[in-house]
Amino acid sequence: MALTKEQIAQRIAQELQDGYYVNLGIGIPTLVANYIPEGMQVILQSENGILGMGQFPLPEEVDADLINAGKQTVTVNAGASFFDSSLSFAMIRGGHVDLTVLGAFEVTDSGDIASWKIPGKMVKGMGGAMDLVASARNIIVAMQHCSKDGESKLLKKCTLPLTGINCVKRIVSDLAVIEVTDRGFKLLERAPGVSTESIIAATAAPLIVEGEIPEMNLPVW
Amino acid sequence: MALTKEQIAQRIAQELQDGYYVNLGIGIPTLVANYIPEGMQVILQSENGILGMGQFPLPEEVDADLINAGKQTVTVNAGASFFDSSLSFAMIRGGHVDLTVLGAFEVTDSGDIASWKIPGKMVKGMGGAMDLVASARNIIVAMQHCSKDGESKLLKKCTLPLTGINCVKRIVSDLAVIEVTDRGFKLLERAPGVSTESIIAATAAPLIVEGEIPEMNLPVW
Amino acid sequence: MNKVYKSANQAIEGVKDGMTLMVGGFGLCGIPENSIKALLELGVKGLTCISNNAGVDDFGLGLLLKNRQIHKMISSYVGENAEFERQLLAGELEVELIPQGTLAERCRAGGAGIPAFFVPAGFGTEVAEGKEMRDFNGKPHLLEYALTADFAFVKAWKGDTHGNLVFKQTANNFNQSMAMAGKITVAEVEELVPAGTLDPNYIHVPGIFVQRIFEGKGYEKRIERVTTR
Amino acid sequence: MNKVYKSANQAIEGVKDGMTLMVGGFGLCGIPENSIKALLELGVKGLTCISNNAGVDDFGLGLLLKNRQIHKMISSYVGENAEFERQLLAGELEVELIPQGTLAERCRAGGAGIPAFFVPAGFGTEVAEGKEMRDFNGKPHLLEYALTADFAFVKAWKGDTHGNLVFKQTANNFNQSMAMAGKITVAEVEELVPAGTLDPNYIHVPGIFVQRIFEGKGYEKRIERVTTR
Repeated sequence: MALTKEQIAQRIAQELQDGYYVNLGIGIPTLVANYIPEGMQVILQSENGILGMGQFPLPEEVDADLINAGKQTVTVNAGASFFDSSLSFAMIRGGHVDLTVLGAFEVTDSGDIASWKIPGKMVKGMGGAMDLVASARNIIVAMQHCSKDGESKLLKKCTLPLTGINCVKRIVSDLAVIEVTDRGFKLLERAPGVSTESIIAATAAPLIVEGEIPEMNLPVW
Repeated sequence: MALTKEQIAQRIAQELQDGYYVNLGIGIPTLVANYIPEGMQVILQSENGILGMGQFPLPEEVDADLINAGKQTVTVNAGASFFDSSLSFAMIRGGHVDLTVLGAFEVTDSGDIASWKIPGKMVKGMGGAMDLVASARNIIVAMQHCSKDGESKLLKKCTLPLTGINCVKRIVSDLAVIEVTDRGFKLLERAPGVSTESIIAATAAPLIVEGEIPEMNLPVW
Repeated sequence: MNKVYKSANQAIEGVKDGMTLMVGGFGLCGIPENSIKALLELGVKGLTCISNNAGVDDFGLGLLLKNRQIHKMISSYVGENAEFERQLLAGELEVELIPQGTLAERCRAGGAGIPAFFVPAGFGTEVAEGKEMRDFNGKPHLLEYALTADFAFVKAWKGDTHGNLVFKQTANNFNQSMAMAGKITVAEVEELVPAGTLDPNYIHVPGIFVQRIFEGKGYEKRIERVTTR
Repeated sequence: MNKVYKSANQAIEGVKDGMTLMVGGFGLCGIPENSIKALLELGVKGLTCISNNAGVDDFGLGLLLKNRQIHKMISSYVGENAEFERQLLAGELEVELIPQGTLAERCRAGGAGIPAFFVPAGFGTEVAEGKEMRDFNGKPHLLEYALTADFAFVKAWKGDTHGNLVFKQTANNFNQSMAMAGKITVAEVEELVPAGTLDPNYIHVPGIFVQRIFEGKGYEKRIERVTTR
């Protein structure tokens, strides 16, 4: 069965390591924060100027001067710091962030990503996404494998304006975990109960399948 | 009579204006701080990271963590701020400092300055001087007109390695106030009792002398 | 030396049609509410506004957009403002979209006397069109130019009579780098204190970058997405 | 996550002959006294040191110079250190002199992922030799490249277990930009406190830039020129 958004976040959380500095984009990536393994210290960066972002506030804690990059009210943990945008992106551009997780409209098997504009229809703007994908040491894309119309979003070539090229390292979709290798997409894991064949069918670009593909190891919940 | 170092500083202080942000170099320029006119607010920048530098400390106030660019212990005035070197030079390079006063070995009539190195003999290093002269909106050089051997230091061309070119706007020496114009050195004022002829003789580059040259207006002290 | 102004209306004096303005803030967080309202009252038109966002439809820079005072926006993000997106898609508004980190750094560079610098962001995308490219350490970079503005409008938590500014939490965002880049920087603060009150070790924007300062009134501090647990 | 080390000797582990080190401080103000002594004891040789000065003859980096552990200095100012000047003039030491502001900005750029940028400082002087030049707004500029280091040694007043640093007065100087530029940044602090103790609004160096931190001992804090009124 295809993963829920929460399960995608849960699977991505398995990529975290103790001491990681992580930037989580808007949407599914934000949910990753809920699944940081017990006892592991992961420090969340929010590009509007926070290191050490915490959980959402209690209603009485809400503060207009304390928001995240998604403009949601947040809190901070002990050891946090606030800083201006130029320093925030110095961290990002300088490669100090260990892992970036973000959403996408489309991803290609050479690691290109499109995420900020649908010509003639919708322009959100790139915000910090172009800076993040151009400089992050490790980039995981959290996305639905296919559009609502059933079109694959994992392509040979993006149809939408690009956010960055040759940058995505790994994709965690509702159907699979896929690595972007020099040879293209490589299937690493299947969502529980989803067949390799159906993943191949849902992937518009060629998919390297080597040996038996294990199911994701997600805790029952 | 030739001015003392204190008098040179005193004359330079007449160039100050209320609200000016000023960077004073090591040596005579440092003395300018002693002659800021009563009631005028001038804010001193020290390139190691101070805005609002005050007078030297009382013996009991001496603090190893509070020094100026000349490595002397100092104090700060109300409204001061401390910052790192990159921000300090952002102020300087960005043209936010209104006036820079510094010393020199040699100055030319096109505004070139040499101040940091005597090949084979002495290397102090440029420190912040190259940054200052390349970006300051207004640069006044405080210097002795001639070397101890009687050689003029106001030249057509520097003999020593340059600190910057086309940058010096005005020179206040022990003998004269000289402006660097598009046409070269122009004599503005004479030290009290020093003749125009002797200034011309002490200046190796051509000196424009137009009309009667007034004596500097220095308070008796 | 007197940098203190009594009101927003006085502090924005000199803003004229066609000028380029920087406006601090991220979303509605840390925006110069008082200055924006004064600009609305002044009615200046044909403005180029450099601001990460354009507020929302009925607050922040959105007010000036709605009132058609803005000719061009230089921003990184349009989302959250339907009127902004509408004017953009309809071609009624000139918009230059810039990666957020590049935008912040271009402002800082404008204040720091660095006319241009190389960054990797945007390579291979439409942001790179017409830009000079160069490889460093085997990786392609774009040459980006400094931004400056006729006026920079910023908002701080506290400020003193010398123009020193201190921000609270994430309300700093673009205010610090934009304060550096204005030919005239106008800072509005929630609390204006005498020089000497703020700890000199913890000043976010030293006064040398601020030409005018005033204590703002009636801050609404709207929140775009109140989210609680 | 554990960034806390017990001693300077442990914190400098991994420094090897021929490495490039950044060392914070201006003159003797804000220098990492403990780390320098540990480097002296370790005896690593052939070092390239990026530091605004080289201490004095018998303190700070002067100790490593005297002990011939330094192959090359990248600095802005030699004055105040007779041994430094002697080795330089005798050609025993390779020295690259860089304008002070350019040096600071090159360190910041190294930490900020900006491989190169243009500045006016040094145009027309020997500093410009061999450098790419370009005019901006009618003024000539030089292209300067980012600096990074295998290790950056910095000294702060207070630091916490997450590596957040706070400086006192002018003891910041180069420490902040160098902390950003080290592949491994080692911070020594006068007082090490638990995470959550320092006010998050007033952190000079966020912990993301600091890989190792320890509480230093026996700070001498020598003053080069005690000047009183």
